[in-house]
Amino acid sequence: MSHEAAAPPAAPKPTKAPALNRLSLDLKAYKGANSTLCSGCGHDSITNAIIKSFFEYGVEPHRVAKLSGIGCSSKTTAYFLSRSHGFNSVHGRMAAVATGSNMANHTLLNIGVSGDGDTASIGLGHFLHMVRRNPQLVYLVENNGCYGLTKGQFSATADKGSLQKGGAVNRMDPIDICALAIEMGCGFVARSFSGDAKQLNQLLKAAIAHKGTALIDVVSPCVTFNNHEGSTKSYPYARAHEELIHEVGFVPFFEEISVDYDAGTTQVVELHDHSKVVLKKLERDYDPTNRRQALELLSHAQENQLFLTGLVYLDPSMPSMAEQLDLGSEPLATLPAEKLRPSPTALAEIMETFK
Amino acid sequence: MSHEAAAPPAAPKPTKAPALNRLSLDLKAYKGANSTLCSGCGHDSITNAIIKSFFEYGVEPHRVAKLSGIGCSSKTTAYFLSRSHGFNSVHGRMAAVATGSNMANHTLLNIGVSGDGDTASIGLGHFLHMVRRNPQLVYLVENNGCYGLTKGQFSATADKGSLQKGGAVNRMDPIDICALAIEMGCGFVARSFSGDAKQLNQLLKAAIAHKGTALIDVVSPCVTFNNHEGSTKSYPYARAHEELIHEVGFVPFFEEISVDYDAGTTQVVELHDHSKVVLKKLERDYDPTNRRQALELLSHAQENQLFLTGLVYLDPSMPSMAEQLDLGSEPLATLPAEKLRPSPTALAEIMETFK
Amino acid sequence: MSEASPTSSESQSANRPRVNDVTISVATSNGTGSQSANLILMRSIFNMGIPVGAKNMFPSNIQGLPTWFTVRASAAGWSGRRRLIDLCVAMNEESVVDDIAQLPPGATLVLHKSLEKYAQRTDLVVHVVPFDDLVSGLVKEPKLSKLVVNMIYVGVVAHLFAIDMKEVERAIQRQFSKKASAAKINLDAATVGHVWAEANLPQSATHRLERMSATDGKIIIEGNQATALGLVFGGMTVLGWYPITPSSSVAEVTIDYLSKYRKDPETGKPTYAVIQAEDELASMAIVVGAGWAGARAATATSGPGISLMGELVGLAYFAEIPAVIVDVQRMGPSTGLPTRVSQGDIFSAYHLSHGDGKHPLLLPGNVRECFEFAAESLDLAERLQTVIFVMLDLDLGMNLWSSDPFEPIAKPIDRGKVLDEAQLAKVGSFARYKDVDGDGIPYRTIPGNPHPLAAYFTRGTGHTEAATYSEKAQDWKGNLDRLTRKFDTARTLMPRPVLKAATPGQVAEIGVIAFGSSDPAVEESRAELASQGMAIDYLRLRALPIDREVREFIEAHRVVYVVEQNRDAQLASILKAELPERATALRSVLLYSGLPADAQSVTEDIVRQESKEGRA
Amino acid sequence: MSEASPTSSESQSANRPRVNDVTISVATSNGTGSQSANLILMRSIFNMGIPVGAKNMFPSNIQGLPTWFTVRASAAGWSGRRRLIDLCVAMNEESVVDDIAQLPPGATLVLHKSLEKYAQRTDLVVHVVPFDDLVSGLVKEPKLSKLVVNMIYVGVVAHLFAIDMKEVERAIQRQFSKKASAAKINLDAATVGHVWAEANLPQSATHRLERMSATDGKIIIEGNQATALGLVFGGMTVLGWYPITPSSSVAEVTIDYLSKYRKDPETGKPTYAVIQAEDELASMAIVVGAGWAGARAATATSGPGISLMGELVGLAYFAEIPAVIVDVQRMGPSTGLPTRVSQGDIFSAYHLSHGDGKHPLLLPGNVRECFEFAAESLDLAERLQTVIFVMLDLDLGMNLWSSDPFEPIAKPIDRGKVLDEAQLAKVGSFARYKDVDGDGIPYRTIPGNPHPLAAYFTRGTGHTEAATYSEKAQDWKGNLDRLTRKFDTARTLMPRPVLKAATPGQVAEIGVIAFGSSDPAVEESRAELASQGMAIDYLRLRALPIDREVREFIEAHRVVYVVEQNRDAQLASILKAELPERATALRSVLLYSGLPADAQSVTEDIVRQESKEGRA
Ligand SMILES: Cc1ncc(C[n+]2csc(CCOP(=O)(O)OP(=O)(O)O)c2C)c(N)n1
Ligand SMILES: Cc1ncc(C[n+]2csc(CCOP(=O)(O)OP(=O)(O)O)c2C)c(N)n1
Ligand code: SF4
Ligand code: SF4
Ligand SMILES: [Mg+2]
Ligand SMILES: [Mg+2]
Repeated sequence: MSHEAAAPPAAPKPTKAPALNRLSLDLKAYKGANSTLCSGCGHDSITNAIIKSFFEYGVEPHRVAKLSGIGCSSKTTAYFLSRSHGFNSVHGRMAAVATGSNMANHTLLNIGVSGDGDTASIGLGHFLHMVRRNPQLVYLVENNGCYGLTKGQFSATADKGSLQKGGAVNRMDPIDICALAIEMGCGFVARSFSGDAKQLNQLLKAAIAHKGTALIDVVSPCVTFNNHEGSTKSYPYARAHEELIHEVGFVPFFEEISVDYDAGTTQVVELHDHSKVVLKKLERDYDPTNRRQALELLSHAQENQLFLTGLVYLDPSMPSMAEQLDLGSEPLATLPAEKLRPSPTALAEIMETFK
Repeated sequence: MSHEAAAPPAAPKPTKAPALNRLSLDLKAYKGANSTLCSGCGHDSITNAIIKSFFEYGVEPHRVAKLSGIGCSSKTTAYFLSRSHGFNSVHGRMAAVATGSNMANHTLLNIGVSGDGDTASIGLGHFLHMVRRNPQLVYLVENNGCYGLTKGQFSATADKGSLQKGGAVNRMDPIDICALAIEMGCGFVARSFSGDAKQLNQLLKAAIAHKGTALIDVVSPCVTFNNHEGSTKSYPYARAHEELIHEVGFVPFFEEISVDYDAGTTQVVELHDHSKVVLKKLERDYDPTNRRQALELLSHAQENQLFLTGLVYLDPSMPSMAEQLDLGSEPLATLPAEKLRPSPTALAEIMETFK
Repeated sequence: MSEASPTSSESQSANRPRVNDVTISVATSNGTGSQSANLILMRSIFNMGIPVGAKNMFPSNIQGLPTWFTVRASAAGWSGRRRLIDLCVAMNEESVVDDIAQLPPGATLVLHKSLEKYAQRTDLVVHVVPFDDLVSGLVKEPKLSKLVVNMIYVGVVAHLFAIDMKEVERAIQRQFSKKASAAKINLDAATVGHVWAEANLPQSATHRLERMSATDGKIIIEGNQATALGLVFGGMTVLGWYPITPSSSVAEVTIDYLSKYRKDPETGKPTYAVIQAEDELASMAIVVGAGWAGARAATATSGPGISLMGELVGLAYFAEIPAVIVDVQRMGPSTGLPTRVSQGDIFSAYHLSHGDGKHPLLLPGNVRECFEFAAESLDLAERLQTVIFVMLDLDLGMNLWSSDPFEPIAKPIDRGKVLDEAQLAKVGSFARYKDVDGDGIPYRTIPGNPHPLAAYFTRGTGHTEAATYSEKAQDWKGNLDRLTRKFDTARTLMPRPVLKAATPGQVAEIGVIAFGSSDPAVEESRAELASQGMAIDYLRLRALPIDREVREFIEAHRVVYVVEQNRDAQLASILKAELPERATALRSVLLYSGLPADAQSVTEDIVRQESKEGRA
Repeated sequence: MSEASPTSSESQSANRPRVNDVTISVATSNGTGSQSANLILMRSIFNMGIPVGAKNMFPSNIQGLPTWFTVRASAAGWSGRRRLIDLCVAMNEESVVDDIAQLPPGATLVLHKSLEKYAQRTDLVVHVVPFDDLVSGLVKEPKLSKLVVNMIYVGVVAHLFAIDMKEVERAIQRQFSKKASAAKINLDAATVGHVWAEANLPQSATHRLERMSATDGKIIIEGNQATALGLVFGGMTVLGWYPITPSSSVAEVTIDYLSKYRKDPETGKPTYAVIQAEDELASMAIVVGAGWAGARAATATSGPGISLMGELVGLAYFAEIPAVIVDVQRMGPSTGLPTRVSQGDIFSAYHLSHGDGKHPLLLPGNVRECFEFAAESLDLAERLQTVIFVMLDLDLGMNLWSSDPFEPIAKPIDRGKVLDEAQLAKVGSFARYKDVDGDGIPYRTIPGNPHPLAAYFTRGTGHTEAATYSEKAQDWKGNLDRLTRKFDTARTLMPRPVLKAATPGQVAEIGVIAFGSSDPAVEESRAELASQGMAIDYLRLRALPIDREVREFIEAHRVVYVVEQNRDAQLASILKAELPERATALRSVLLYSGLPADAQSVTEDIVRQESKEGRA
């Protein structure tokens, strides 16, 4: 099934977005600096999707921390949410930097933007270990199958047989970031396409509402180095091959759902903030809360070089890192200094044990 | 099914090992320096299994390169095959070091010994990327669920709920090295137990015969720091819980098989050097050449905390790294210097293009 | 174990036994449980009021290789390593030949009976002890007797040097306070040794221990433990770490004390978060992420970890993120000797990362400073918005040192130039990298600050004062020059060096500069040299970058010996580059055998170099 | 783009146009295809036989940010950056204000018509060109016209300076040799520009280009390309790499030439293996593994990669494994300015890794040396069994330089002290880390050697001469001292410095030391200073560690200016530490704005420092 044929997501009904969100902020409050990416770059579409989703969900900008590694994709954190603190760190380490940021202040929502090189090559180990820890983080991989910023070398997500601009053939199987994330226990795993603004929007809002780490692997064409014939991460290829697993809808906690869904065709999963993910069946019967099914879907897709998008796996119950660390409501970053130093009596008590 | 109940592997018939192997070398020729590990350490049993397997297979010691990272496990490369070059490198990078060694000389058989910390923590990214490249390498993880050499901290393979010696509880799910290796396309994936000398011996010989990377994840108790009650990587726990997937037998290419196997109960897979892996069914119907089944088996085991051992996955056909690099028969390391410098004419020709 | 060939022992010179001045070495193999016997031996002497220190020289494996524990009792309070051993307890066949060979003439050898055949030297006082027989009278179980046998030599040594068995008993009770049965069997073993020795051996004719009161109220502690306490009392909130010898116990002890003393009294929730990371890249990334987000974050590691942290340290330098790295140095390069002593990371820490950049180092010289500097490092990191290294080494970090108990930290916690919402509203403008105060240190805001001006974008690439992207030459240079100014500010904020004149109020011709665990050896060496008529002023460096005092000290002396425990004269190189006018006055005394610094090596090298000049 | 405020241009001084001495800057935005127009402009001048060099100042993104290309034609052969621009083609609104502001009075400005409003200065010769109109007469398709518009300014500039259009055509044909249609449209565009300019603009009154024959037989090449050729002809067999600006093209060009020129003629199989690794840790690990197993292995990277390679470089140093690292330096610390020029990794490369250790650096100063030193590095790595750094920078590596064609390498490939089976049988013994020859360099065997004595065990931990594990003090120290000896041997094997006396046979009072891409600026500065009556001797350093010549040079001069492109005076610090007696004679000239070195900055700084001393 091609993407063009897909009906818009079922719920909420697509209405014209209001000019102000529930915080009375306008869309502009969610924008950032001008992009310096190539015009047409998939990453810019994702930036727009982020702006829209955070606006619609009504996230307070100052409660967001934007984190990234290095790459064209990683630059984009400067292009949205200019009223949020941002940290464009070093190549491949964002997952661990975000972990630290979340330890310091677990009340912030981290949004991490990375590339396929940043995540699946140099950063693979950190990414997987971060997933195990489950910090509060929307983790986006802007996946173009190549290293954009260093001019188009193959990355580890390049499909087998895919051609480089110069003609070189990729001989290795791609790394499936989603499959690895599920293997490592990630509770929210999705795949999307930068050209599919609607799906991305719903997925992003669901990711914002998710407790713990939410991974979205977004195929995002590099128009300059990987948009030619023979590339499987080009716009034409992705457009022609995108196949929806289901239609993804999202109902935020602050909106009432009045209609009842047909349990036969629609699956509703409630997230920890009482937002709801609404999945409407298309061709296949797929339950994204079933880990085994999710892994099978991905290996089926990999074996048959299918480009399936949607919410691959969802388990809203995984304890977040902050829960595992038993952190209180006040973030460590702003605890008053008095609370950080044990008393002189405590020191004296300890000194006794060394006598 | 407990391990004690298992019958010895079906083929070849267990006979007393001859004093000299097919190269007329005795077992001593495969030994190394004295171990400096704690007495009773699982790693020493694996060392013995390696000595025996290389002896029985009749590998020429000088055609072996021994590689390791850092850890108690990584030290063991000094304790076997003293007539092979060995390289105890740095923590977590052995996979990449072995890749380089194999590029320089793809005619050597690499044996890499690592620990669960070395492979699944610091080395995870390199390990996974090495697997994708498929160098000629028997890769052993001596998995004790802890960092032995630094005195017993949990590693990333420690089971959830497992207790540290001091009483701390591990709260994270373990990383399943075998599952990740299959996910990354490894063609030979096995799990074993240092206390199961027979199975390990057969698996090791099959690994030697395998073209490309052969991973064996061996549970190997740390008697000093992780052999207490509450540990799931202790001898008592492993002995009580080991469950064989099948009986693994190995028939080297230089031995004739005279008997016919019953196809209903035995599966025979031929390796690229015409050695054969002979798998005898026990309770379950399991085909290790089926990738999907293999992944399912592992996730089933993980979910139910089962300790299943045997050959989890086998695909003898994967092109090795040397094949992908199209290397000739003479290793790069010893190519005559004349072959390494293009002619002055070639230089002149190139210079013309810059004029 | 020692680099020295035997020379005649000083202990020979007197006829009557020397009082409270003895060095005992116990040679066993590791993992055999000798550690608690050794601690009890040390503690017994301490309990008698005699200053005592211990050094554990252990191999880089877990069980079965030679290990040495030396206990030095010194009425004068010298706590550095001594090269010459007065009494050796030789329990280990693997090392016994060397152990005996390097004893000075006249030394005492307590020998396990099974090793009797090695006792060929006639210039030693040799006591062969039937340890196996003695232990078999006590316990039958082989594993237990292996442990308990070590207590027997404690009893033997107690007899030889007249250690009060009451104090041995107290030390045993303390050691096994939670296990009465273990206390009993160990006390029995010590007593068996003591009784046997009383019956069979004369007391030492050369050495004797007598009660004094120099240890009243003192504590015995390892530098890593002290550092951990410093982090806990310094208000560290985030720890990211990865195990590595010899730094692991910094993190492990920190975690212990955090869980006991750092719960919020109101909520009962921890005021900290700790993660054991997957590697040092991640532990540093966690620290950088946490520091950026407003935590007081630290990590502890050793050389290989330092190497791995380079890129992230450069990021923190340039993006100006507070971070603390405790580096418990071990012997490098490469994996090197993980359980040996070195000050080999001075260079790599000071200059860590590619491109231009320098980082302040704290150089504690004793356990009290480990505590104080670890706490101080968190303040300095936030005040300077940069990476602060706390440089220990294995000797300081993992050996036992006696000290006065640590005083509560008087100075309130300093979070540096942070603008919260109210302050930002007051000042009304904010540019993250602007040098408002002329000290090179800009202001920062912490993520989550709701003020509309608060947010800024942090990057490792070139940026303007307002934290926007820039590749302009003047922005780049301006920023780098401000960082130089900030480093100059750091000079004034670091702990001052400690100056000790040979003659108070006077300036000697010769100076010595040292730091860290070299201090006891240098102090003892100064005393040795003074007794040879060579007066030496001493500047103990406690931090880099250097400030005025160091310059003045070097200017004031004809020659200054820089004592450091590395091959490449790392500190001396830094000093020469910073003080070219005095570069020729700087001489190096380099110790890099992996053993803790000892006075004699320092003395000999200074004497050699001075006599070359025809001065000594 | 430039740090200078405008001062009166030299080009004003004469009445007749200066011949063959002009600097042109083209300001566009990147990704707009101006690159080929710029190359054609440069090549046209080159084709006229005039020495010419080009510098590309591009941003660290792929498309849309300001970028500058400067072409300098110089009959005298000066190829360094010039601070003052004679002609600026301003095509980019984003940078036009700065572009105009920094032009010296009298300079010529070719301005895109849409930017006309910015032309407020009256002291410039301003030519407004209707580029859009001109291009629309040629092509309609907007994407194509965007590309082709740039060729129009080539035609305009050709007219202004009397560049022969025949040579422009030749350059176009060369550039588009594979695409006749592209050649045609570009030629058309250049012609349109030329014709329009002929009709509407006077030729330049200040500058003019005239045919000469100084470029006959020369090549134009980038340093990275030259380095790649050096690796290919140096017999590299294994390349492990990870993309990073500005080093990526070293690997990419190497791969191209390997595939063309490094097939075994007998078997048709490659005599090399290349892997694009997952990161720099892996690329260095691959190099170390390959070097250990007998390959001639190399990697190429830039600062952040150097930081990540620290631990493995320490391993290679200590385990004595040959390895080559090409470091195309960029501006650090941190991510810094990836597309700007710096020599900021001298320190980090020289001392890379924790613990003691130093590594030889090769410092090519021109493209020919890039070729030769890259080849030589592989020999040195095997001869010395250590890591050799080849230090380039973005200016040398990615800009275009004219050079004589490279000569074939005469010296046969040197694999160093390797014992094969037969040699081992002959010598009859083998101890991996024994200093047999007294030069500190031990012998090694390569895995796979079947001789029973061949195998040894490599470790990063302490070891004996026989490569067995050891924690003994004397083994450790002995080994480290041998490594020092080996480093002293390295001093004698590295390329010698190049000495240029101000007056041959005489020693001037002032010396200058520089290296790498600073060379053209320093040479030009010497000429400038000589014309002001200041004679300066020049030592161009081509490697570290230093040897005798450097010491002697520094000893021979009253004062020596060390020119380097970093903030921390990295080379000067190394020299001061190595030569304390002359530490005060060393002065620093530091360039760290990210722009390529220019003569004027050097001249001004030397004049300033000398006049401070009251000497100038
Ligand atoms: C340590 C380090 N190595 C290499 C680089 C060079 N580098 C910058 S971005 C990048 C890859 C970017 O690829 P990806 O993450 O897929 O992002 P994209 O540009 O494709 O969006 C690399 C290798 C770097 N900045 N740091
Ligand atoms: C870069 C670095 N970090 C940390 C260490 C310290 N270290 C040595 S071994 C080890 C872990 C070993 O665990 P594992 O690989 O499971 O081996 P085991 O000892 O359990 O066999 C660590 C963390 C090191 N040597 N190098
Ligand atoms: S190079 Fe590719 S990934 Fe980078 S900005 Fe351009 S189109 Fe996007
Ligand atoms: S510490 Fe554990 S892993 Fe290490 S040698 Fe001892 S038993 Fe084995
Ligand atoms: Mg990418
Ligand atoms: Mg382990």
